[in-house]
Amino acid sequence: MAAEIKIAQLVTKADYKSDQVVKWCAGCGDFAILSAVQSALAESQVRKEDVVFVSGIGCSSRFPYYINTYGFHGLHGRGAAIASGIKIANPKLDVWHITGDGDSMAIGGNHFIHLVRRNIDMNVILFNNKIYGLTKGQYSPTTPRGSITKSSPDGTIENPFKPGELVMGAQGTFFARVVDTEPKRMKEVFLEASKHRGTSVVEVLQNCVIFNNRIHNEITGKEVRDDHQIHLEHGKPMIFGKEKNKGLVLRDSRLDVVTIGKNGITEKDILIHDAHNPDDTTHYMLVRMTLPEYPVATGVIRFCECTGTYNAELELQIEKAKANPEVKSLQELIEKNSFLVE
Amino acid sequence: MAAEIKIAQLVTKADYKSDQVVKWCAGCGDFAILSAVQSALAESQVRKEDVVFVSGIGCSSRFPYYINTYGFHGLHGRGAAIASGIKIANPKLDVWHITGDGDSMAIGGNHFIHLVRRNIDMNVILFNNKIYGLTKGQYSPTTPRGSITKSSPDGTIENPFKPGELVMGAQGTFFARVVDTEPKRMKEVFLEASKHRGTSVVEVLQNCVIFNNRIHNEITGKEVRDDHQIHLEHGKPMIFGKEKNKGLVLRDSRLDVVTIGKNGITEKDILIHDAHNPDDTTHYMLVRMTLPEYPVATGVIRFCECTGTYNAELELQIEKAKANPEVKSLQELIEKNSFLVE
Amino acid sequence: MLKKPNKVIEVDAVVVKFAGDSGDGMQLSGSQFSDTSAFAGNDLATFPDFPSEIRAPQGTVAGVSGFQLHIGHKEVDTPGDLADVLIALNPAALKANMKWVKNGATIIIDIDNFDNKYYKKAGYIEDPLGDGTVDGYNVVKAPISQLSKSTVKDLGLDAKSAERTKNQFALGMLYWLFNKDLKYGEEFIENKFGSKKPLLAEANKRVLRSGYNYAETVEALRTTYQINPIKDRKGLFRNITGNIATSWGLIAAAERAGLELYLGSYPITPATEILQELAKMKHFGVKTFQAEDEIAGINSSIGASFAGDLAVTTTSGPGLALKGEAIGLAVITELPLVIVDVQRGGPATGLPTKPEQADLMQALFGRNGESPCVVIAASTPANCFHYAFMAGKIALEHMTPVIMLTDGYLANGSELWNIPKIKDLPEIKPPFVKDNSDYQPYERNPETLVRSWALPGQEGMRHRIGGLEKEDITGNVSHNPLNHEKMVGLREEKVQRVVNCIPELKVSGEDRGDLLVVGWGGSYGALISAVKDCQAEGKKLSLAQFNYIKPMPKNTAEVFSRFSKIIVCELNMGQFANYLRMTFPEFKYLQHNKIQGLPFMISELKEKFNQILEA
Amino acid sequence: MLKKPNKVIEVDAVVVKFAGDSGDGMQLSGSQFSDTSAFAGNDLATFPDFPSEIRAPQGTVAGVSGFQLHIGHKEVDTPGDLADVLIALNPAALKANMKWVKNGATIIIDIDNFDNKYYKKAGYIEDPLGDGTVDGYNVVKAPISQLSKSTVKDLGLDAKSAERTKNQFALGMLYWLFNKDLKYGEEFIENKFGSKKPLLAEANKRVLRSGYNYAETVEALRTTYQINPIKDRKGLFRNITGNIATSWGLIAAAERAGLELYLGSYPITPATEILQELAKMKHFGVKTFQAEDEIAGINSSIGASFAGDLAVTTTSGPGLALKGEAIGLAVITELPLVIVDVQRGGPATGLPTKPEQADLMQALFGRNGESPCVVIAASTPANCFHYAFMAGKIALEHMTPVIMLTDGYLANGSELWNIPKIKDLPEIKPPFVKDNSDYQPYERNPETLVRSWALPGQEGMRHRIGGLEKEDITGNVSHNPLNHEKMVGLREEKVQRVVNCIPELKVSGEDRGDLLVVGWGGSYGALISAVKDCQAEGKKLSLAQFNYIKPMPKNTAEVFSRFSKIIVCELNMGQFANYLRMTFPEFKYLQHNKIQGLPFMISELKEKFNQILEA
Ligand SMILES: Cc1ncc(C[n+]2csc(CCOP(=O)(O)OP(=O)(O)O)c2C)c(N)n1
Ligand SMILES: Cc1ncc(C[n+]2csc(CCOP(=O)(O)OP(=O)(O)O)c2C)c(N)n1
Ligand code: SF4
Ligand code: SF4
Ligand SMILES: [Mg+2]
Ligand SMILES: [Mg+2]
Repeated sequence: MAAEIKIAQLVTKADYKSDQVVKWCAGCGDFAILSAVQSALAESQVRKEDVVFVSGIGCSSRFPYYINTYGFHGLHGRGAAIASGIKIANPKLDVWHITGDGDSMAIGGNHFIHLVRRNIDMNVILFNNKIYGLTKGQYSPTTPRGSITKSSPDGTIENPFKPGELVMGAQGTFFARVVDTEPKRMKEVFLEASKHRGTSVVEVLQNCVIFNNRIHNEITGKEVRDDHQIHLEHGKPMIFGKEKNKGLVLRDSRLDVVTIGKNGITEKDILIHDAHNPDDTTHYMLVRMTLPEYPVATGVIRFCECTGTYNAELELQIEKAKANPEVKSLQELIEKNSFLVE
Repeated sequence: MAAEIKIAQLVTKADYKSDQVVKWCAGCGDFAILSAVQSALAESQVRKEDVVFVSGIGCSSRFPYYINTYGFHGLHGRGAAIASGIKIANPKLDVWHITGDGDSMAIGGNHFIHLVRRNIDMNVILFNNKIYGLTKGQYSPTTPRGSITKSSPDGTIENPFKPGELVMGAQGTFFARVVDTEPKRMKEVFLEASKHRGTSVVEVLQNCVIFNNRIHNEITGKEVRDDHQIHLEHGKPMIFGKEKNKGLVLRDSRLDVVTIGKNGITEKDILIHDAHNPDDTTHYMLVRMTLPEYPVATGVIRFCECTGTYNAELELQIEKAKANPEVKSLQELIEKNSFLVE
Repeated sequence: MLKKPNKVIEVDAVVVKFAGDSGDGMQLSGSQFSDTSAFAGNDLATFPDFPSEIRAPQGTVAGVSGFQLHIGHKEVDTPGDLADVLIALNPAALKANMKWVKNGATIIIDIDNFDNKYYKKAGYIEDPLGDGTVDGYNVVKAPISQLSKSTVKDLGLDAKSAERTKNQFALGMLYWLFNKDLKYGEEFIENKFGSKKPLLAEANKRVLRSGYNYAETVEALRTTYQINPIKDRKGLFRNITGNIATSWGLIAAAERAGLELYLGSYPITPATEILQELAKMKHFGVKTFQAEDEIAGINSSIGASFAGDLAVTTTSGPGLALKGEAIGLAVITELPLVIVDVQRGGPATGLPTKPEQADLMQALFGRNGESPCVVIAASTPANCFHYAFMAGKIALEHMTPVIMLTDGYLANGSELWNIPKIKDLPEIKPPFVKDNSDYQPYERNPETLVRSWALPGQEGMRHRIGGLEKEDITGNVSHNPLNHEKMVGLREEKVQRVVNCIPELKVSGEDRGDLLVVGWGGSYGALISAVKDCQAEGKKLSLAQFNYIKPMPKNTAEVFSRFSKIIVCELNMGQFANYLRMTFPEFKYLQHNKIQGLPFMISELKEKFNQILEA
Repeated sequence: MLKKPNKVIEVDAVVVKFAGDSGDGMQLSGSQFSDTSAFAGNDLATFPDFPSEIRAPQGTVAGVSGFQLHIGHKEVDTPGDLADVLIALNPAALKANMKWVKNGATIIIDIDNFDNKYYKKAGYIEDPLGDGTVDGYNVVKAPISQLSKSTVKDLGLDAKSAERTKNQFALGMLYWLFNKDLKYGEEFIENKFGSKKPLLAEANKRVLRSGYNYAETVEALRTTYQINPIKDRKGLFRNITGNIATSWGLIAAAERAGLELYLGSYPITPATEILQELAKMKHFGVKTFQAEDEIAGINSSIGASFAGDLAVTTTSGPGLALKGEAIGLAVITELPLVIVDVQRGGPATGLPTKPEQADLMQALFGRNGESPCVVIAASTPANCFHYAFMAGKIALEHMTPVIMLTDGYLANGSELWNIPKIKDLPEIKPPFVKDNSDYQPYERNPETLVRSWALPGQEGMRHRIGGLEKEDITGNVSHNPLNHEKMVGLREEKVQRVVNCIPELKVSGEDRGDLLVVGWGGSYGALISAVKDCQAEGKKLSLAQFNYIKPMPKNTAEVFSRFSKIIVCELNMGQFANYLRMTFPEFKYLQHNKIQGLPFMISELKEKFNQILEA
């Protein structure tokens, strides 16, 4: 429905700036994400009154205050549940859920995987700075093993979640990864996410200058990013590298990095990215790629509409029930099995 | 440690029977599981005082009352957290966590995936009857889509979790699946699980005679089970079928069912099961196989000790800190930065 | 049409208890006989009691499922203290219920199950029929299993199904004993199995009649009883349980508000039935979301409320504990939300299938910070409809969470309900604003202090709310100390002003007297019965039963002041008494408390009241 | 060694407030000056206050971080109402703090930041130095940024680091102003940066001295102050915050019990520091488990307790709300468990960095069912050690959860602590049983009603516990009505009997009088200061500060009865007052409440007390 309501008046990015002072630390990656979201919204031409941003608690979760839409700053970890209720109550709304790695992977982990499983039509942006920002620097479920943080003075001893892997494990239909240093790609990926029907999860590798500065530098750094990132596009070969001469091939059940031109490898051998494949085995391999063996995959890794959304199916069931109601009115219902005493 | 303490005296299955009346419905699959666990424990020769069973709430979670070990019947969904605390507090204990599909996949979903991620050394037995038994028949997160239950009179509209898939998404190191109708295999799989260092998850397809009778019959039924189940064993080819002439092969990134002797397929083409492979891509494919396209995989699908356990690593950190303490006593600690007033 | 028995005695009321194994269909036959009695014009109250296991081992006391029914020619307020007639389908049922039957009661047993094996399973050492256990009772030993099976022999039922008809045999005997028309019993069976399972319908009907006929021939049942229709009632009635009444009351509130109903819930005994009932109501636009846990349930409801639905979450005590943080969010965002807590025995998992009133303090205070919300309680199965409706009305009109307390006793118990006209129910008018108005989310109605409500999708009204303290009027985040104090005060005062929208406290009985019995919620039936009995004996006591707990009715202190003594009776350790002490410290409160997972008995209350009155 | 200033005035006490941007190092310089004062033998109390954002925009009022320090020649109980000296590194710092300084106070500003741009950011319309804002104050306009930078110019620091030394410049001025020895300041820097960052250490030391020297030359600081060492104290002291004291108290309890300490926790302001501190204590065998949420935190602790550790969980209000259900589990399983709640402003997310005392009711009643546990509260930063120790001792010896309440004010505030000898602390003896004894998990010590404790791994003691109601003695699951009533009673009575192990209530002041001021927990400092002041004026009032809340000391009613009036002062809407009304309804309680996310001011309390005394 939301898509149908086109507006005459042009909505600009400025329309999406709220009157509140943005209170993130200078240099925080969150600013760039906010800006990219505002651009994406302006471009998407969705009716601005239909947009709702919902978040949990964390630095990232202050987001709704800074964007001029309907907004709900919820409870730590519970944004996904609040957003679910909003979308189910009014499926016409364009719902965005903003969350951090602590918010969605720690306390909100269960709501996150259930949201993904139910495939409720909304867009999740996961600000992954691999640290608890707002509480000042404890490790999160995505913090690399061995990291020394305020709550792990001897290094963490937990395997970090990879959000994409967990999304696959919960049967997600959309997953993308972007870095906060590339505004244009962010905006494009957000636009893709907004087009997808079902739960779309975008993981943004976000820098926390204060408590985890440069955590993503091996991926986002100017010198290394071309070699350490592979930006995936549906239908395009999986090529990367400064020289655009590296690529991925599939060998049995594993991906391998190859160099085009070496060992007889030509561009034709390189795997073509099929984001739309309902079978997510390859997506599962792609989201798990880590340095140094592999480049880190960015872009839309999975985009599939192979299963109905919870909200649409519920609407259908309600329509069907209304078309053929068991009883016509509440009065009729409560009067069933009744008897008159005179 | 637990493994080291061997006992002289022979422990029998009877030692593991508690004095409480077992209160499951006649015909419930839980009885067979209880019996198989008792057999496995007797066979494992672990010191019986070191065994602790911890559960949440549900029919299945009454389990600890019926087995003569230390036992804790916890809160709905929280068994994994309680068990984690027990194991971390005393790593010598042999901890088993009993849970249902509602207990572990609904309210306890977050604790479940975090337990798996942390790889705390314990054995989880997930009684998957695809229904809420104790609350009398509402759908659970594993109930097949479209099912009509007490809380879904028009059929569910949610994609069910596959516990194995979720375990992979959470970087699990051990996953097995068994059916409640095969006591011997159950016992063997439980023994395997108990040998594994790290979190082992065994999903038991369990029948609830009262609220979801015959839900697994397409898999466990006498006539169909050989064709509809593939029992995996590490190092053995993936062959199944009444005639033992069907098998699985890997083509690109997907598994295919083939018939030995047809289209030039010989036993040699059949994939060998490598449960120990640290890369879980194939395991991910195996756990997701569903009827009618594939047989359902049973047996130990993944068994890998590629990452340390939380409890052992913590013990190490503590040992290290004790060997080289920053301060020698609490007295010394609190007297730091102090001054004497005389 | 059926031959009349030798002797018919007219009685005012009778209490019947059905007891058997969990699989024996006791709940079904109980409901069947209730409906029949209702159609026959009797007043009634029922209460089932079942084990917390699904089917605890057959033949054991733990596995006994019971259903108590009180039918009367006059008003009936409780399912009755003790039974006049007990149906015990096995020794365990006898063992579990002997202490709940009157001296000299009629006990109908299925003699086929009274063998050595079953005595032992039930925990009897000797045959209870021979050891004096039932001396002084009118024991009817009927070969129920055997006769049931032979009645359906030629129908080709499987053994299990044939066996399962035996509840109808026992029931048939009751129809005889109480001169009830078999027609209603047969219709009930028809509705239950009818078209889907015609064979079962036929079998059950046959066995019902067979039991009736058997009773006619048994010496012990020569005397039968007649409970005449109740006279002082008029209107359209039906038998209803508290959970169903709650569900319908919520639908009615949504309808009168012109909103859709949203329920975010997670199953938990004894609240699950509300979820199940509402899940069937999609034709009314009702949306039920079975969440992954209680926290997701309430948070999704908060979302749905923000989006403009009448949002509800239902649970029991342990679930309410989990929802505390989110209730605080609804308090600070000032969104309408109904939270239904069907109380059960605690603490922790406690006694999941037993009623208790021990969540009152939790409902009032179980959250961080100063977090006031409205708390109300239903007091009979049928008035759950009214209070659910009022919960919706107050929530929507006052932009506040409302906790509605019922309990396992109200939820599963039933009584006759005088069916209202939905269109005559009060209107519900949420404080909506028009598109493009000059909207400040925390600007308030100066009289009620209620903020106004703009919904996502409305033009020109974009705004943001959340869980951080908000600035007065604008709703922006504010750490200003004085603003915080002001907002804390406003939230409390807003809730207090709901007092202007609720009825004054009325006492049952004289306006003044020696003793005021105070109760709240589900204990009403027993309290009113006991108070009436004492009043009939000429005692000067009255009952004040509270349905509105926060705020309490305006005239509460005034009512209290008119009695020499006050006793607060509750199924907990004294939570309401303590709440009264903090609210009206000027009075002295005596207490009567019971915490056994059981409702009050009328007799124990009377004893207590008399004791105080004589002191 | 340093040239003395012209005029030195001896003063009893002085309050200094450091204020600047979040990144300006105000907390650090505050601590530095505190330590120096402590070493100089002054008594002290400190309180930091920072925004809930990490680094809210530079130069804005929202981004101001402050640190208040009260140092005295006599006993000092609070960080002080108003400041004698304010350091304001920018206009926002001035704006945020002008209402918290005394008339005529000295205000040291970094004039380099007082330009048009910064006035505006701070929300000033005109230059506050010119518009009368600071008229009547002793304003010292120092070019702090500029001089700091030039001091370190030749060290080759990056611009940011150079800029960041400015807090030391301001601090150096204070050292001059209060005649403090720079040696301690330099040592502090050495400890902080020392070997790891020698360049930073050097830079900071230089700037500190540079500030000192600058002050010496400024006209406005001709007069300096001397706060002499406190006399009536002896022993080993250190400056300590409440969170650190809590952490160490828990370690001490584990040590005295011969157990390992286990903490299952989830980070939340203002409790996180306890987790962080204990995570560093692996050499004492301390295990910290940073759980996925608060629920996992407490449940893992319950597991650890079952396994035999001294188990603890730490949180703040919203987290306590989430733990309610699990606390009930600890209650019914009767396992030792310490729950620390560092209270903050509510409801919901509320005011996360501000103190409040509004979780009392939640601690007492925030659970389903009748779910009693022990509740205690620390009342000063340093005595958090003692009450954490006692929480552990009571939990272990009485097999019960103990909720320990502190708040953001105690947690982050500091004072001098008289360091105890660990080996002289009381012994802790959990009710362990020997292997292969005749163990019944719910058999009780007849005197204390405490059950005994067998640990997994012990031979011959296998048993099972859980959240369903348990049978007396055996601990088997039981639905028996009378057993339930008995167990509910036993659990309550067990908690009540803890009264025999806690000290009697002592009042500060005369035993009897016109007014008893009642407080609990963290408000002690302000209350005792105000009460002492009034006493000094000859008023007949005393203070009763509660640390033991459930149960309350035995002699409470007796103490109350000796005063004509009672006033209960709390940073909430009156929760303790209400709790007293329900527990001792025989007294009348006046109230003084404040709910601004701020501690009491001594002046407001005195005014209130005088008002009552004169009424
Ligand atoms: C119930 C509850 N528990 C804990 C907290 C404290 N808390 C606030 S934000 C946060 C983690 C923030 O981390 P993340 O979600 O990664 O967001 P970031 O700040 O890094 O953007 C925590 C633990 C809380 N507010 N509420
Ligand atoms: C906090 C809480 N919420 C809900 C419940 C009610 N409850 C008990 S068991 C259960 C689900 C049981 O399903 P499952 O885990 O699959 O176990 P099963 O009975 O099928 O073995 C529910 C919802 C509860 N006891 N506690
Ligand atoms: S603490 Fe980190 S994540 Fe939070 S606002 Fe600052 S830079 Fe951003
Ligand atoms: S209800 Fe189902 S799962 Fe529960 S005991 Fe009965 S058969 Fe087993
Ligand atoms: Mg983060
Ligand atoms: Mg189940």
